[in-house]
Amino acid sequence: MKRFTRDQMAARVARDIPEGAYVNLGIGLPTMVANHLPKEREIFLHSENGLLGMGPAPAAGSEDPDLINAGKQPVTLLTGGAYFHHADSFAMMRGGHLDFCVLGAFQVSASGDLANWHTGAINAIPAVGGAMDLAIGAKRVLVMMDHQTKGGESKIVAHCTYPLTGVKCVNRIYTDLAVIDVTPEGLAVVETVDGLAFDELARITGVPLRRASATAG
Amino acid sequence: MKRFTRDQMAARVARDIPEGAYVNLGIGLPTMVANHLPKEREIFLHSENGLLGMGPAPAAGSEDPDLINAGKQPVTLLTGGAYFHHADSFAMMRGGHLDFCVLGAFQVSASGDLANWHTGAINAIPAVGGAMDLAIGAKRVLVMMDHQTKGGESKIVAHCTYPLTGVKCVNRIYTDLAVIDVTPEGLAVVETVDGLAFDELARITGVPLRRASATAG
Amino acid sequence: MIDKTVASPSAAVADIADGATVMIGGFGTAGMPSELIDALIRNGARDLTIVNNNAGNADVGLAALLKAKRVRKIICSFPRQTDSYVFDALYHAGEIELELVPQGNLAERIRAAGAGIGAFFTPTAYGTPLAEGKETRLINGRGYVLEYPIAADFALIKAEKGDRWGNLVYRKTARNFGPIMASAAKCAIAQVRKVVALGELDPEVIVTPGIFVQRIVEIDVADQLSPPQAAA
Amino acid sequence: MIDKTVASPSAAVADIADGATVMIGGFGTAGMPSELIDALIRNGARDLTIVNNNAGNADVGLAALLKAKRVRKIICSFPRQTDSYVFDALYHAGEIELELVPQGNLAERIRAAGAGIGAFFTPTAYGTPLAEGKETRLINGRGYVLEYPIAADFALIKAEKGDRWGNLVYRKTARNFGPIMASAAKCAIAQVRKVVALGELDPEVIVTPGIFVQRIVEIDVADQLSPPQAAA
Repeated sequence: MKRFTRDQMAARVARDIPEGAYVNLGIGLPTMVANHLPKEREIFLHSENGLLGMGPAPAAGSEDPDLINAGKQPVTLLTGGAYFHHADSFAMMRGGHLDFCVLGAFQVSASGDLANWHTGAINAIPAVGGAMDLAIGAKRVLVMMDHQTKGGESKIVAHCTYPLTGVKCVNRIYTDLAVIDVTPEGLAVVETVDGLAFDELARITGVPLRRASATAG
Repeated sequence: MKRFTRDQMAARVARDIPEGAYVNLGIGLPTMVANHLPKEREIFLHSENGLLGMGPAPAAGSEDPDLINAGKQPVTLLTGGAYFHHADSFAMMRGGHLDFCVLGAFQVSASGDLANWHTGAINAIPAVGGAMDLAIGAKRVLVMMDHQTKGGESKIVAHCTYPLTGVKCVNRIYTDLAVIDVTPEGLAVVETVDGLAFDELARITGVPLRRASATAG
Repeated sequence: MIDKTVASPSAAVADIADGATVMIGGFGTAGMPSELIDALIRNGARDLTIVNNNAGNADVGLAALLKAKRVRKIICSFPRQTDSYVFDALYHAGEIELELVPQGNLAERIRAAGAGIGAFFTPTAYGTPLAEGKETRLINGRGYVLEYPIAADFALIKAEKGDRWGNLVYRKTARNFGPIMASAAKCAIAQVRKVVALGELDPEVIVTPGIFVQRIVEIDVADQLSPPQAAA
Repeated sequence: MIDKTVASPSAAVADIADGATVMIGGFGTAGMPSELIDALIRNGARDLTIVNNNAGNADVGLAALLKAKRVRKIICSFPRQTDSYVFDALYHAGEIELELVPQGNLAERIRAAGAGIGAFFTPTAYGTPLAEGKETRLINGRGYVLEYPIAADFALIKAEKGDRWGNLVYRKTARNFGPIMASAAKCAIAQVRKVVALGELDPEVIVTPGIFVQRIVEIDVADQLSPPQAAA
């Protein structure tokens, strides 16, 4: 079994994003999805600090400190993009106007609860940013994460043990082992990495899984 | 006793509006206040349909159907004015950013309750517009009205019999007989029309009045 | 390539079905999407709930829609005007339902729908007949009324210019309800005086970003410049 | 004649007193009113409550204000950054109070203060630790948390251009919290790159109308163009 690389995971997410979609890509791994969106597809990237129609990073030397993304990295604006203030920007998210948010995670539960903002460590300084707004901020919330912790524990869990970011908000999970839908009937495996049998995935994951019906993808 | 004319009432209100004030003038009698604001004073007129820095009516023939006031009359915009949408416009009012609203009224109660949107007639089609927003929409709410109905009844009352527009919202009342403050200690007469004694005003008004202290004006 | 422009008002409103809730922009005639309303009348949908500041003037636009008996209910702030005789007659005959909402609460409830707010406490109308039966609360000693969002299936609005992504700018006080109604409808349809090339609208100046607009239709300039009075 | 321009940052912040609640615009360094913050440090006010998205970077701006022990409490969404060591140390030493608010709730609570909303139900943070102890409600089957406005005595913001009436336009994503913070403060102070003559800002394009701005101060362009990194 050869795990999906991060680029493969990002490319797999990109495949699910159709032309015309309004999309927010979270900080970290989800940001890589932008590199895999086909150039011929017009897709609208939203950044919660106040822009729609976000373009790629600027050429070295032409960074503008007033044009940054939610990760505070310099970006560009596509022709046809727009700027707006924070209340309007989060209204777009909270109001359900985005088609997709793509987020990283520490844990996702079988019912779609998301934990991605706090490890629960006692001494950690809590910081949430837009994580909770993103978790409820799109018609479909997609999560990208390693299937297991470095210690080999499944990050897909019956109940999150880390502090929650949102309740029943995740629609699909992309890991280095599989693509899994969160459905009212539980977790449904859409696809797995080559060489990984369904039963083995179920054993690794440790929560009930079923095969998605052919039409579910 | 000679009653204040409408122009005199409007001029009297205008005297109370200092330079730099943000002001909404309601439909009808209050609109006349604009004619009496000294030209050398910069005062910002707000119209709740979405403009700040409203200017006078345009010259005949240069009306613009896209540039109207809350009474749907053509107006102009002063240099330095701005346009905005309805939610932002009413946020200005509700958020307490206006210094003054000037409103007409059917009745004002001794505690500052305002009735100006509905006569209570059973068959009347109710219509409220921005009346209730204006009633709570400024740091100071000024009312301009005849002191009495055509039938000779006081429009300043112990308790409003008409349906309320707002509760304890009026700060000062300008009538054709007097200028009266609504204070926590009751109604205080600031001035009366020449030839009208305080006791006579009190008799006409029919609710307890007191003389304002010299510093109250 | 994403192109939200639609060939005609009729095509733009073709899927508005019986029973739909439709927001209609405009304050008086400023910002009223007359050509879209006319197309909605031709479309024939019935049993509509309409959200507008007013309830129509004379026999045109929204009043014509009412006159054609297409509207079950209207949510507005100021139905009674000197020339609102179509609405007046329907109301007195009990043939239309009216939900009267203070203008600022109307705007904020529409904004709340677009912004995903579940409900909000507003001071407007507290202690008045328009708050009767509603939940109230004292917050820091001031009275507030709990109001819920108003969402719609469709919004018909009028803007000055737009592009194929649906970005819009407005003209003067014709802006009024356009931006918030666009945000509160599942499908916002904007009629514009001019569709411009992508990039012609300055990103600092766009009032309604395209995310809030699903369809855009250019109306012949000559039509739009005819004074509203003439149409009446 | 109304002229809201003020000669210097120091003059603009001179009356910010001990115990004040001060909103500070900016998201990272974009839109951060650095010269106003520096003036506030010189001003010497203590026991401040600060509202900002973050909690300062390196040793400059907001971090310098924290380091000078002027801040009792900070309300923000994301204090922990790679270079937030000043805040981190104060927090671990128990020398600063933190109210952590999800970013969109922070924005909406500030907007609510400016718009006179008494409280609102938001879906963000429902069911999470940040909703603990707060009133919640199911509305149409969805969970919401009741959140209250955040108002301030002063707002320090940065805009691109302004005029003597206080009208403002911003630049790109430096707009971020500026417009809503201006609306939520009793006294909003804007530093701008350029004060322009009245009328130079197109009325269709003004983002913050002057009603929300009490003072405006032009900062020498050369200062503002120096890259924030250099200051760190």
